[in-house]
Formats: sequence, structure tokens, C-alpha cells
Amino acid sequence: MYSEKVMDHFQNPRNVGEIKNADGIGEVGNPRCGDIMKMYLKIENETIVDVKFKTFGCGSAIASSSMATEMIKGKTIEEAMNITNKSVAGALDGLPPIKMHCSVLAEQAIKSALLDYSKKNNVPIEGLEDFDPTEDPHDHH
Amino acid sequence: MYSEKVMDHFQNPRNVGEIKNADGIGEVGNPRCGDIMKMYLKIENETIVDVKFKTFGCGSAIASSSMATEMIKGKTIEEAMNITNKSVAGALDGLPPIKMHCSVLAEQAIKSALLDYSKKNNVPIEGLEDFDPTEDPHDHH
Amino acid sequence: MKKLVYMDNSATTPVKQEVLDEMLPYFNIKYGNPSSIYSLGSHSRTAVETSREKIGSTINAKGKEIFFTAGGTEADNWAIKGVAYANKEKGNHIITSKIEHHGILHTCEYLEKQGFEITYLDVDEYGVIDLNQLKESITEKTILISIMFANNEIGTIQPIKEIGKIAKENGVYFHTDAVQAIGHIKIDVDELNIDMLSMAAHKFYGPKGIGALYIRQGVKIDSLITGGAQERNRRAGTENVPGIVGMGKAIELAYENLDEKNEKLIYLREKLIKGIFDNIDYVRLNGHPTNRLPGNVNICFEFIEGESLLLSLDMEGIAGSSGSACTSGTLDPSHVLLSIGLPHEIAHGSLRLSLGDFNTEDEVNYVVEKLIGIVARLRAMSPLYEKVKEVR
Amino acid sequence: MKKLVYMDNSATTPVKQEVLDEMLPYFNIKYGNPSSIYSLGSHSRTAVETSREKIGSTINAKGKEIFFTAGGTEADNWAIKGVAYANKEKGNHIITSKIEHHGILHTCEYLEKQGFEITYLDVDEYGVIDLNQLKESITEKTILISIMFANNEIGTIQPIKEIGKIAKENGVYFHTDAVQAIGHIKIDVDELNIDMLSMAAHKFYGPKGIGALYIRQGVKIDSLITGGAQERNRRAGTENVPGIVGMGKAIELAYENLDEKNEKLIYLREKLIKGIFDNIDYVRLNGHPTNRLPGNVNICFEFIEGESLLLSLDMEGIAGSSGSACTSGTLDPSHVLLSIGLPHEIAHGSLRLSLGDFNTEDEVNYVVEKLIGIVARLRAMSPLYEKVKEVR
Ligand SMILES: Cc1ncc(COP(=O)(O)O)c(C=O)c1O
Ligand SMILES: Cc1ncc(COP(=O)(O)O)c(C=O)c1O
Repeated sequence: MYSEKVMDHFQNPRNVGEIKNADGIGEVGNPRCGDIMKMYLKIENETIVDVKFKTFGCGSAIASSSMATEMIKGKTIEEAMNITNKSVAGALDGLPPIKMHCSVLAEQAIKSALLDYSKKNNVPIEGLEDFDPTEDPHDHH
Repeated sequence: MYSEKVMDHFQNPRNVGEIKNADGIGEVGNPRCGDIMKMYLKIENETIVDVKFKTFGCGSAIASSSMATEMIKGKTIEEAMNITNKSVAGALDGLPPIKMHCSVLAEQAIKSALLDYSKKNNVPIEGLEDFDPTEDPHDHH
Repeated sequence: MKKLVYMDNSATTPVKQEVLDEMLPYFNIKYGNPSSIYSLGSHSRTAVETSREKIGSTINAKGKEIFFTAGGTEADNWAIKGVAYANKEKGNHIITSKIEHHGILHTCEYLEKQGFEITYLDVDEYGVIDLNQLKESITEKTILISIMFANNEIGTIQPIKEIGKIAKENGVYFHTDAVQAIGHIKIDVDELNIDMLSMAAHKFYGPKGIGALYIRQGVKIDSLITGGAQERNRRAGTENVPGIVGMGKAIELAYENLDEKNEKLIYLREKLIKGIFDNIDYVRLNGHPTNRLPGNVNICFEFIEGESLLLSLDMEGIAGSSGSACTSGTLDPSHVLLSIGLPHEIAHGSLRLSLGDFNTEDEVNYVVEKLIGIVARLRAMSPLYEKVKEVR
Repeated sequence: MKKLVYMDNSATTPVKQEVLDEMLPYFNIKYGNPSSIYSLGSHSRTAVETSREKIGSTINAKGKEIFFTAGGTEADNWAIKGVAYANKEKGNHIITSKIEHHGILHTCEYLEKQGFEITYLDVDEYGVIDLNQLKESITEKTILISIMFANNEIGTIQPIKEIGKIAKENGVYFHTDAVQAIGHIKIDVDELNIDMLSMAAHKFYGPKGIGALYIRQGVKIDSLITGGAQERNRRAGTENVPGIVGMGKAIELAYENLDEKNEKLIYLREKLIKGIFDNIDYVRLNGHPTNRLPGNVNICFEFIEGESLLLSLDMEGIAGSSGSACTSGTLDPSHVLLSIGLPHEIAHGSLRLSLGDFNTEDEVNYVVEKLIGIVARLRAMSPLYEKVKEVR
């Protein structure tokens, strides 16, 4: 069902954990639906110097979180904003169609954490104007 | 499907053939339905001294004819009149339910031949008053 | 067991050893439920999907247009009832033929009781439908044409391409019961404009209890069996994995060297027909003389009845079948033989010998030899033959 | 293949060697069509009827009341639709429960679209229906009560005898989906007043793709699959002879030493439950504590999601299943877990381990040991668990 990449990231997820005094924290998903992703960012000079996540969810949710953290670590905010659910899924060598919402959740978690950072620090981030962290990822099937 | 007795009588039918100048000939059945039995009787002193048959029909029709001829050969007319489809089927160790009409046909063939004898010789036979040789044997299923 | 000359390959076929070998691990080693997510389950899933692809590619369809069923009859029922119920807003008229398999006919009769209207097309003396009658039968209310690819009794092959064309021109779905054709004749569902097609593995050296319905993408059809999400939500029930694997292997083998195999079958078929005609009088060949299944021989022997013929053949170790009433469990002989115009008494004396990959020329000779004696013996017993001799 | 601890016997079971051995000749030696009259056909016929008798006698029914199907789902569909269509003059009301298998539920939903009325009975926290609610639901229009014998997810066994009694007193047919019960629990259809009963061989070490519906003599029911005269004219299609033979052998084996086997299963089940409860917190047992299938363990692990649990177990060679949405292909977790009152987030973390004849005590120990680590690891990753720890 899952690609080897997915299984690798599920089995050995990168960047699991929390960041004390994180600069931005995002939490998306809903326990009712069986998936919650929480992402912690440490940001210095517009750059994501550290990132951690915690996820309650299925194998692809965990793998998507892990992959997403890898993809943004060390990147600028602008670069991180370019990460889409498709690029996460692609980096995992694809996800089964019914699991695409997991990659959507990962994208939303990043944006959510960036929004938190943006609000706390009052730095506007281009592309987050219309972002709604409560949008239902299942619609992206 | 068939008992060994049926198969034996089908494979080695007794009394197949015709009797020239038979005293009674009966033919029952209908080619449309796939079975016709023709029975020839030689009768002396109220006794069936010889009997032959020809049958167009399935295995159980042939076996029933064969068994019926064996059962009446050497018997008096009265004895022959006691042969029923059940006794023919019983003597064959039974017939499948959908084949019971074959034994009915055998009973009818005997009675038909006796009726022919009775008419030709003007000897009434008890039990043949209401006999209808054209009755549909399939109703006896 | 004693010597067996099996010439009833249209009734069913033995599972080929290569097929059985592929199936075996799926009974007790790779036994996982394909719906399970652990490795054992995904092995089964892969096996099922591989078979689906094989079957699809054989008839030029996509794998996802193949839906596994328990056999040909279920596929037939599904096609007919599924289209009928799903399209009843559009119309209630279905066209089929008088010589379909009971899987189609009895299902159409069932629908008639529910208010559907069925046209049963006539066939000519060879068992071929009339394309003009088909065209004229189509009305605004027609939702489905179901005509079998090749007949199971007399082997006649229908003008499927022309039927498909007529169906397409009139915007009517076209289903074909190809249970006797698949594995024996090349079929391209696109070229022939087929929307649905029924198949059963046990007719081409696969196992019993597994079949499939091809459903062209986009066809509106209800499910017949509802429940779990198997078969993309269209046919519920835990998949018969060994059966599915066997069907995939069997169809693959069937289309290997098909032309060669058919050449051999046709040679044997013609030899068998000639052998019978040269040695036995009062016989007639049923079905189309040339446009018939490669292995199908169907002959009426006048004045004798089919079942006694079959029993006699069985004693010589020969397995065949008959359209006689006695073998069908009904009072009437085969509806197919009656539809091509045979009188009842002649239809009762029919014999179908269906040849397969394992038959040999020696067997054909043996059957002809035995038939000569058996027919003579049964005719000697027959009051009908007696009358003919008198007339002569 | 690597080490496998198979604890998903409710999903499907391996075919036992003795069962496979009985089936094998029917693939390519005794391959005749049971409808054929020659010897090869009658061998198949005998085999089919022998299996039918075995199954009948196991549940105290007559052989001729057993009708073979392609599996449990077909049997369920047949019972529900067949009774509905055949008795619609009498009434259009059917009573079932909220925790039935989809083979029943989706079929009832299909009938609702056709104008039938369905009452879905509630269940209590253990998954048991309320007999008073059942009684009160019966109206003049009620034609069928269909309540499963034992639940496939949580293992709860229903008060079948009481249900049968209520059905009988009210002159309503009683069908039970016994797919999970047959082969594991003794069933007497007369004692329990069961009119129809569904079964599937692959749940008791028989093959996939074969099942049966018991239909008490006299029950008015339409056919689901029409065509040939097989199964006494009630279920058309060439018989899956190897499957039928396998099912007969499997049921025979299943009821040999049943008490002993169940004693062992219950011992392992309780050991597994205890092992989990002693070592892992925030767990809850689903289903009835005692009145449950001998091999069924169903436990929710809070704060983690079922699919990731299953994947982690699979990596350790352990096969189980879950009622999580992710494994069902839908958005909601199991309807059964929701019906017994679990909140969504807890239902997502369910794990079913279903034990079978081949499981050992060592395996139970191994599973407990691995579960401890896996649950800890997944919880360490879970933002939900984090919150709980904070509260503590
Ligand atoms: C209770 C119950 N009913 C019906 C079924 C359906 O059986 P099958 O998948 O063999 O059609 C199952 C198993 O999947 C089941 O557990
Ligand atoms: C033309 C045709 N259609 C349908 C069927 C039914 O197939 P099955 O018996 O496998 O269900 C058969 C064979 O019996 C057949 O020959």
C-alpha cells in the first residue's frame, strides 16, 4: 500500500518532539477524524532553524509530518511557504489516493505554525492572508 | 443417479423386440415428451406366455419397460393387473423422483396391451374399465 | 478411475496443472485477506490486482473495468438486473435472444414480473439472430441489449461486431454473455463495442466458483451484492483469492498459441462430424456449419433419446451432454434446439460433444466407433425406428 | 516469509491441510460438472451432497435446507432481499441492529431506497441488543428480523434464543448472520428458532469464495441469482465443487473437540487481555467481558490511531486489525464502536486481535511485549497524550 519512503518515515520519523519556547506552534486536524498534527518552529532571521512535530494519526500522517519537517528545516520562511501537499506527497514517492488528505494536513500544519509566528511577532507572511487552518483536509482527496 | 438394478436393466434389457401376431399390443407415451413404450403380449389361457417391448426414451424408461416385462412374464392377467408403477419402481430399487413417470408409463403400457387383448377377444378384464391409456404420466411425478 | 474420454468441455474443464500450482500458495501460505493492511494482506491484494490486469488486457479493457464474481451466472444476473434497476428512469425495455443461457433468460423473466419488458429475438436455423429484427425492436425505452457471444449448446457465434455497432448507434448498452467464448476466441471490447461481458473461469481450465463481469467505465449499473468495499465498492464479499489467481493464470494460458490450439480443435471437430455422418444415417448437425466454437459438435440422432445415449456412452467411458428433456430436469427439450426449429422428438435425441485441449485424434476415432454401435443398439430398441424401416 | 504471528482470524483463516487435501482431487481429477449424468459428474454431485449433509447435520438442519453461495455476503444479501421481495405483499418492515456487518446494513439501506422500512436496533455498551426494544419494534408489517449471532469486531454474542422466541411468537422470520459464529459455537437452528443463517467457510479454516445460507423448509424467499437449476432451483450457477468439499471438511473439523479448542482460546484470550491491561494504561476492552467469541480481543488504546498501530505491529510480524477510519476506507471509525458509545477519537485507536487454532501462548507473550513498546512509541509522538500528561 505505502511506498518504502513512507514506511521509512513512519518507522523512523525525523524531528519528533516539542520545542520549548517555540517561535511558532501550529496544530491542525481533529481527533474525531483520527488525525492531529502539531508543529513547533524555531525561527531565526527568517529562517527555520529547528522544527519538531507530534502527530496522532495513521501511518501516512506520521510520515507526512516527518517529511514536511525535513523539507522545511534550514529553509527560509518564503521557501517553506512554497511547500505544498503535492510536494510532500511527491517527496514520499506518492500516497494512496485516500491518504492525500494527510499531506494536506502537513501543509496546513506548516502554515499554521508560520501564522502563529507571524501573529506573535507581527511579521506579515506573504501567502498566509487567506489561510484557514480549520479547512477540512478531506475535501482535498 | 440410478440404482444398479436400473443400470443393469438399461444395459441388458430383457425381452426387447416384437411378437409377430401378438395377442395384445399397447403403445403409450409421446415422442414430443421423449418417451414411447410399445408392449407386445402373447396370451394363452389367461396367462402371459410371452412379452416383448420396444422403447424410445431415457435410461429409466428402458429399464422400467424391461423390468415390467420380467414382472408379468408367465403371470396371469389378474396378476399382471396388480403390477403398479410403484411395484415396477420398487423392483428397480427405486427411481429418482423426476423419473417416476417412466414407471407409470410401464404400468400404462401393460394395461394398454391388455386392453387391446380384451377388446380383440372380447374378454372383459377387471380393473380396466376406467383405464385411459392417454393419461399424462408426468402428472404422477 | 477407468479410461475417460472427456468431451464435455463446454460443461466444465479440468483445472490445468500450471493454474493449480499458482493457486496453491493462496490457500494456506499467502492466505491473508486482501483488505488487510499488513504484509500478508497486501500479498493477496497484489495477486488479485495482477489477475485483474491480466484479464483486462486480454480483452483490451482496463484492469479496473474487471469485477470478480462467483461465476458466469452471477455476472449475467448482475449485468441484467444491475442495468435494469439503475436505468429504470430511462426505460424498461431489454432486448435479448431466445437462445440465451438460463442465467440470462430466467433473470429476464424475473424482471418481467417486476414490470420490465423483454424482447426475445428469434434465431434462424443455425441459431443466428436477425440484425434487422434487432434494429426494429429498439425503442425509446430500450436500455439494454444482451446477446450471447457463442451458444453453449450449438456453438453458434453471433455477429457481435454488428450488434455492438447497432447498440452504439442507438445509445443502448450492450452486454454479451461470453462464458463460452472467452479463452477460446479473441475478443476486443473496444473493437466490438461491448459495454459489459460475462465470463467464468471453469470453461477455460480455471477453477469453478470464480468469474468476472467486465463493465466499461461509465456504465450505470447497480450492485447485485452489497456490503463491504471490495471490488471498488461494486461487489461485496471477501475475495476468492485462489480462484482469482487461478482465473488470471488460466486466461493467460488460454490465449497462448490460441490459433494453433483452435486449428487442432477444428481439425478434430470436423473429423468427428465426418466420422458420424459417414457411418450413421438419420443424423443432423445443429448450429452453424462453420461459424461455430472450435470445439463444439452438436448432432441429433433421430429415433433415440439423448439420455440413454449419454448413459451408453458413459459405459464406454465417454462423457458428453444432451439437450434432451431428461437431462435438463424439465419436460421440454432444450429451448435452443426448439428455437432453431427442431421438432421435439428430434431435439430429444441431441448429443453435444465439446472438444478441449486434452482431446486427441485417437479419442475421436474411439468415440465414432462406439457411437456406431450404441446408436444401432438403441435404434433396434426404438419403436420409432421400426416405423421408419417399415416405410422404407 | 518472515516470522508471522497471525492474530486476524476473524478476517480470514488459512485453509487447514486436511481441508485442502480433500479439495485437491476436485480441481483436476474429479472435475466433472455435478449436473452431468456421466460418472465423472455424479462423483461431483455426491461430493456436493455429502458436504451439504455435513453442514446441515452440524446445525441440526436437513441437508436440503443448506444452499451454497459464494460467501457470507451473498448469503446475507440473499436472506434480506429474498425475503423482502417474496413477502412484500405481507409487509415492508425489517428489523436489524446497528452493529450488523455491512453485508446486512448496506443491503438494508438499498431496500430502504426501494420503499422498505428498516428499524436499526440500538445496542448497549457491550454491544447487546435490547429485547424489549425488539418486541416494541415489531408491527403488523414486520416480515423479517435479522440479528447477527456474534459480532465480527467486538465478538459480542447476542441473545439468539430469546430473539428466536420473539420472532416465532410474532410469526416473523428470523435470520442470523452467523459468519463469525459458525465453526466456533454450537448452533442448533431448531432450539434457537432460526429460520435462516449465513455462513462463510473462510472463517473456519475452509476456503474463500464459498459460503451457505440455511433456509428452513417452508420459508418464502426469492432467489438472488437465477439461471440453471442448481441448488434445487434456488441458486443458479455451476457449483464450486472444490470449495463446497472444503467447506464440508472444514465444518467437520471445526466441531471436533470444539470445547477443548475453545477452552484453549479463552485461556489465550484472557491472558492477552490481562497482559495488555497489566502493562499499558489508558486502554479499554470493547465488547462483552464474558459473552464473547472465544478468540476475540478488541481493545482501544487511547491517544493513538489504529492504522499506525497495525503498521507497527506488522513490522514485528504481527497481523491484527482495527476499526479505525483509516483502515476501513471511510472517514468514520467503525460503526460498531460508535454504536457501543465510544467517542470518535477513542474508536480510532482500536485494535482487534482474533485468536485461532494455530496461536500459541508464546505468541501471546510476544504480542504483549511488542505492544508495550509500540504503544509507548506512538504515544510519545501523540499530541493528545502530551495533553493528558500535562493534566496528570
Ligand atoms: C459477521 C460477518 N458477516 C458477513 C461477513 C461477510 O463474509 P464474506 O466476506 O465471506 O462475504 C463477514 C466477514 O467478512 C462477517 O464477519
Ligand atoms: C453461455 C453460458 N452462460 C452462462 C453460464 C453460466 O456459468 P456458471 O455456471 O459458471 O455460472 C454458462 C455455463 O454454464 C454458459 O455456457
